[in-house]
Amino acid sequence: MISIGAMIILAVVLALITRVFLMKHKLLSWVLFSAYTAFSVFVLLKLYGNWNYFETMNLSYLVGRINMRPGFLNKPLGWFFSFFVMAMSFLNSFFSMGFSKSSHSRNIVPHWLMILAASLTVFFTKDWLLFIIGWETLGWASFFIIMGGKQKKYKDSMSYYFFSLVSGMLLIAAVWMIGIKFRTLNIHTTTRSMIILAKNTPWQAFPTLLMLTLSFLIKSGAYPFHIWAPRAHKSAPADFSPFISGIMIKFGIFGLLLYVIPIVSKGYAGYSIFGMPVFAWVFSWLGIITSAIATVLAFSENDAKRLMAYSSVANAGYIITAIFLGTALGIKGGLLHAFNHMIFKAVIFMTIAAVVYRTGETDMNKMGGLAYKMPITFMTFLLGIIAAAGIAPMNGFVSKWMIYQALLGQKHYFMTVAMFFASTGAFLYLYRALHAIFLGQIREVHEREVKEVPFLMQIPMWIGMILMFGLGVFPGYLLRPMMPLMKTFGSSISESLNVVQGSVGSLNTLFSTVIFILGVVIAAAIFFLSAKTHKTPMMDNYTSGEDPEEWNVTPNKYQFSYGFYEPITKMFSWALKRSVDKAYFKASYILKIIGREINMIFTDHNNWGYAALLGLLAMIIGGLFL
Amino acid sequence: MNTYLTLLIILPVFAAFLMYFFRKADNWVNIAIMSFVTLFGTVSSLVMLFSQGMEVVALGGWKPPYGIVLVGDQLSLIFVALIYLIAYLIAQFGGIERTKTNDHKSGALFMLLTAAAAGMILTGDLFNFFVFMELAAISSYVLIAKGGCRSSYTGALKYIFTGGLASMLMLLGIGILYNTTGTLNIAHLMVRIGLVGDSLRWLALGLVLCGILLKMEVFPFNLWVPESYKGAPAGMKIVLGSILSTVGGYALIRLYPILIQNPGLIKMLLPLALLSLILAELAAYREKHINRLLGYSSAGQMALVMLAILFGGRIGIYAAIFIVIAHAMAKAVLFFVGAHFKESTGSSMWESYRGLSKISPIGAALFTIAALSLTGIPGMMGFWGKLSMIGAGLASAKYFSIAIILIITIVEGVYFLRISGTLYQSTESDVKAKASYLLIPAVILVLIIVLVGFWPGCISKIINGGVSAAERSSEYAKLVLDYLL
Amino acid sequence: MSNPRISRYIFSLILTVLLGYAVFAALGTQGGTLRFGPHSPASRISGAMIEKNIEGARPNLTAKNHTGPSNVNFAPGSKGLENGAANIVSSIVADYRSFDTFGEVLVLFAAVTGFMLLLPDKKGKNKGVTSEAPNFVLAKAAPIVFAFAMITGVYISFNGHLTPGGGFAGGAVIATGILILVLSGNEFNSQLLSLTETIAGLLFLAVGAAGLVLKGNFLQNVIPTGVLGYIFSSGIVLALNLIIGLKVGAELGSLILAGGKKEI
Amino acid sequence: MFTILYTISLVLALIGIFGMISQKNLIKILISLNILETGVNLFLVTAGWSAEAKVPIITGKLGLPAAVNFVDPLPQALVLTSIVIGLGITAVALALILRYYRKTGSLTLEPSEFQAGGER
Repeated sequence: MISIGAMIILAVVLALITRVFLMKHKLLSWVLFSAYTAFSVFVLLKLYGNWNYFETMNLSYLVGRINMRPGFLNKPLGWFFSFFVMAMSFLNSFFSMGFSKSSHSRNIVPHWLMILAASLTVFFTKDWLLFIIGWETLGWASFFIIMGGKQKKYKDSMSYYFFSLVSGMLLIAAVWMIGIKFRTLNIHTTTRSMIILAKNTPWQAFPTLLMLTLSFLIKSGAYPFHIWAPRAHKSAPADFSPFISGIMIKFGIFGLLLYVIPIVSKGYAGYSIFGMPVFAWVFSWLGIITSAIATVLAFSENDAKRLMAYSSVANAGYIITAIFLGTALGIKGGLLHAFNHMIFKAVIFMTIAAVVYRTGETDMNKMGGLAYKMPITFMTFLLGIIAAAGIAPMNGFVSKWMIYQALLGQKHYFMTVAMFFASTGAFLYLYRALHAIFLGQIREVHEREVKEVPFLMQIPMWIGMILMFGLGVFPGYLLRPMMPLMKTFGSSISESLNVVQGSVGSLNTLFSTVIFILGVVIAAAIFFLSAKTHKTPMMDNYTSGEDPEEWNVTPNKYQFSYGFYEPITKMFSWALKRSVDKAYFKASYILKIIGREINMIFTDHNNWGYAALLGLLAMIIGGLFL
Repeated sequence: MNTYLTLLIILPVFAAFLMYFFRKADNWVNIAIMSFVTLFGTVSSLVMLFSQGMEVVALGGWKPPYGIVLVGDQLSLIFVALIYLIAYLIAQFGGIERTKTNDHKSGALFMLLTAAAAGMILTGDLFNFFVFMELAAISSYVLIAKGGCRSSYTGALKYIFTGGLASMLMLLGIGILYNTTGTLNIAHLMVRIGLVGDSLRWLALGLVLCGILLKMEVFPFNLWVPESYKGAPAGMKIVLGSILSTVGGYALIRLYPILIQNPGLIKMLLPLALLSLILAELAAYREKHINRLLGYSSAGQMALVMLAILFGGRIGIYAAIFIVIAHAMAKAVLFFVGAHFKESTGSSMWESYRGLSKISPIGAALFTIAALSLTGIPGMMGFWGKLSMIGAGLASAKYFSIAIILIITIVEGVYFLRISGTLYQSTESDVKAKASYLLIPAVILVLIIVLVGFWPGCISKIINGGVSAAERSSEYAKLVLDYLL
Repeated sequence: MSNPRISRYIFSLILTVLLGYAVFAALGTQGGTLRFGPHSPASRISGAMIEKNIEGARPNLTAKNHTGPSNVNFAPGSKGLENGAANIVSSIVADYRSFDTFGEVLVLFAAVTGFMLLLPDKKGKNKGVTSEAPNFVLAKAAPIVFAFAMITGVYISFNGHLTPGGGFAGGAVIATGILILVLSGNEFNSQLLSLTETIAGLLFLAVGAAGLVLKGNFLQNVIPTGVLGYIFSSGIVLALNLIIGLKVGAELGSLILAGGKKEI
Repeated sequence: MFTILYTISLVLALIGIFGMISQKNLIKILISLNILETGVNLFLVTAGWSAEAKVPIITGKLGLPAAVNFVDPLPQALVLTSIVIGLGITAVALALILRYYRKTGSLTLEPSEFQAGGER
């Protein structure tokens, strides 16, 4: 039997080997990475169904009086997340093998392996201590990948590391509150104790739960903390972005599902509102707000990776809303959406990476018309955004449908409306990205140089397409294995392959797919039967008779989607003006000013006596008279 | 064993006198003497640490309350082993400037400094502590000024005046304590401290603390820190950061049983430590000069130690010891690597270290690991200290302090990783790595840091022994005073 | 207040007054006298030292007052005392708390070494500090005074355990002789002084090590204590006083020589 | 009498402290430090003093003295040590001040022109 601890240690050892010995052999290290992830997937598949398998490491940690032996426990929740981590990394490794150009950073593989080790630790750990260790390791390992040795990316990676540290500190504080209260750091036993505590004295449980929730929300990029997401995605190496967006954002969701949601949904007896505890209600709304704001921000975004990052934040918002509803359907919808999002967002980012690989650009205004040159990539991207927008035959549709059902089932109409808004917005900006990158006029440079990516890089795209479509038509293939997982959240419905049960009604995905395909066929018929298209030169359209030269627009600069959603951006300018980013920048600026003022205390060489005497006086007089 | 405990102080002194006879010999003779002595100290203190519980040496054969005693319990031996290890690395790997003239003199001073640090830790007598503190202070004034630039003198002068003021106040405090309790022995003092009236005890302990807080670089007494760290020669920086502040931390832990009886004093020390933490780390956040930055960071770390002690309880002391050890090791690594960078690039501003990871990959990796350890990131030694400390704070319901500590940890993490990030940026430069031998001690220390980081069990037993020795004051007093009966 | 200098003074004054107030308030008064007024040494550890009965004395650790048994006859002429020095301060300095003295000697050693290290390293001659050449009488009389100073210094060191004085006082007198010599334009071999200093330091260590080897404790007395009041009476105290006298004289002398160097 | 002695020594110490923090001239600060030191030493010696007690030297005239008959000798021994330490500090400080004066031509601690982290 292969143990989880051995897998973690193997990852760390491989990380060291690749970091020290294989810095110059990128391909070899990617092959090692691929082999490791394949092996892990294999081991995890063997572990499926073997719930409550546990192992204890032969080390003992003594923290204060709490003496513990760290160990791992196989639970459905951790299994699913780690399976997806490993599987997506495995898919990604093919992509990266093709992607590793000479300018490509050499630091990725060792740090990525560290991330894998850390995520296995987080997903399988039995106690909070290892959870913290894994959680904080994620932070610095990703910092080095995102920075990738580039000076201009350093600020963005620093913002990621900052939020990661904040999350880690909140986690440590919360874990100690748990440890002190229950005299143990075991996650599963403290969950039970915490449920009882939350039932009896909700105010005692409140600070701990709040800190944990904030810590996890920061990792998911929820609203006031969302600013790291676009910056980190933008700066990360193009083949690491799928991982950040697909997997890293989900770590917070995992944490919420592991600890917060069971407590909140099962027994939080604080004040309740609309049939929900206020705690859960507030964070459900936070999810909605997150997705709405991310949608608005995505409208005015010109960078493909930043736009997709906002889309990821918005999706994290849906998931947060759904799981905080606390109903079995909500959690199921949230989880399904999390897994679906892992697939389709990873695929979308891979296509963007493919575009970056060929053009070296992420600015959408400098692209266009690439569909003719990169048809496979285009197809993948198209299916990806259909899934992301939640349209029928793809997998995103099913999970979004379940979330709506869960919302309506609880009669949260306002939330449903707000979510509809965000979802519609998602369709708009995703369509714009499709158009700006792949449709319209191709630039002359691209006309000459761009071609389809190599086959190695197409493999994950093909698999992704199959998965998106397959899981869209037969969601049961994912929902059926998830049954033991859902059982832990109190739902024991047995799933069928193509019928999904909601609160208001049920959905036959096969039926809707057939309808959709019919619609496509009809549309294609209309398209081919109607008037033929004809090609126009680039400067001939869109300008409505105006002279583009007047605006300093040349064919090279011109792009159809430039300022596309100007009205919508203007409409929401009041929201954008009070952006949180500015508050963060202001805070960092103030911190710098304070730092300089404090430096002045130390550089004035004549006040040491005052200071020492004041300190002495503070001690003595304070001690005497207070 | 008795002999070895005494030799820990005597042998460096002997070496210091011996160096006069080798003043015309090659420099390596001095280095050989220093490294032999310090290595001997490291090994023998480690052997003593692992072999037995407690050892008391009555110097001159006079029984504890009357004569001066050296106390080698688990707590003091940990610290002696630590400072000897670092002193060995400094002596062996060229921390002391090798090129200047009068080398045997600075070697002698370094040996005296080592003896003084060991004496401060081992002694069980308050006035003897003061004498060794002054010995350490005078040696360090001179060694700081040996840096030879303007800030060396400025730093040394600020240090000498602040130190002079603080030590005289400490002497006043010792006088008051002797006046009222009639004893100078720390163990005896623990027994008799109750004889002193409340207000007088506050006054006396406050005055004594002045000297200790100066060594610990706590805020109102640490205005000399940045200039001294900046101006001191490479080896002396490590002494300041890793040896002297460590000794200050030890002294506070040793006096904890006396301090804990004064709730008022603790109440006043907590804001002081918090203020010190905030000021030091925010000043470091802004700092561009690497050595001044590390100096600020030392001040911040020692404020953390003080906070951990003030949180109290078993776990608080445990955290304090852990942080002191982790800080001493990591800071020594940072200074060794910093000296290596300085030699390579000729600059001390960290912004000019861009892309050094290409030239000196090991140096950059060591720097990063030590910086992460200071921040308290898992996998390194500092993590366990910070973790325990937060536990101690929450256990004693000091929520505000914990919030400040967590926020400041984030600041600390950001400015340390900023430097590491700068090291890992790629750039074109024609810099060559020089003085790479400075990385050997750093590698040794980093191996310890990482080993303990992944397996804290290997030293937590020893540290727990130290915690017991520090916490159970009555037992300490009984053991010391009854030792020779 | 506009003048920064005056405001500095006022601020300093306020701080000092506050500190003074705090100190006096903490000391407190009881009927006109400070709270910890005259204490008899009997309640302190020095009581046992005066009675020179350390081994027999057993302090009552918790009681406020304790008095050791005074069953030892310590009038002049008594024998077999644990420490036979008549001057109790000397016996404390050089025996009971000799480790403090050890540290103190090291402090002086460190200070002198540092002083020499920090002074500009110019090759000046030890030609005195005045620019004028000293006259004949001064130049020739100074060595004679120096000889007397040496004798006085050694005497003071030698009798440290019987009369007021001791190694430090004696050393200071010796250094005064050197100062006179240097002021009057005579030369003095600074290398000799450094050598003396080092050898005296090593001797101190040797005395301590003898105790360590023979009796098991560093600086323990290995010499018979003799009869109270006689010159060879106090064992280690006499030896240490002599060594300290030598060392302090040499150290202060080096300090004077180094400081008096004519700097170019 | 005790009150007077204690007061005088403490006031002396306070004068030293006042001088140390109010003066900018390095030599003056050093002198103030020495005043502070003297005050503290006086305080220590006073701690063992008693009007009735004798000098702590056993001479023939004393007969059989009890411990109470002597002034406390321990503080005197401590002060002896502390005086020597003060001497050491003064010597080192003077050498340092001399060095500083040679380097900067000034006897006060002022920040140099490029300061606040800008200096190499």
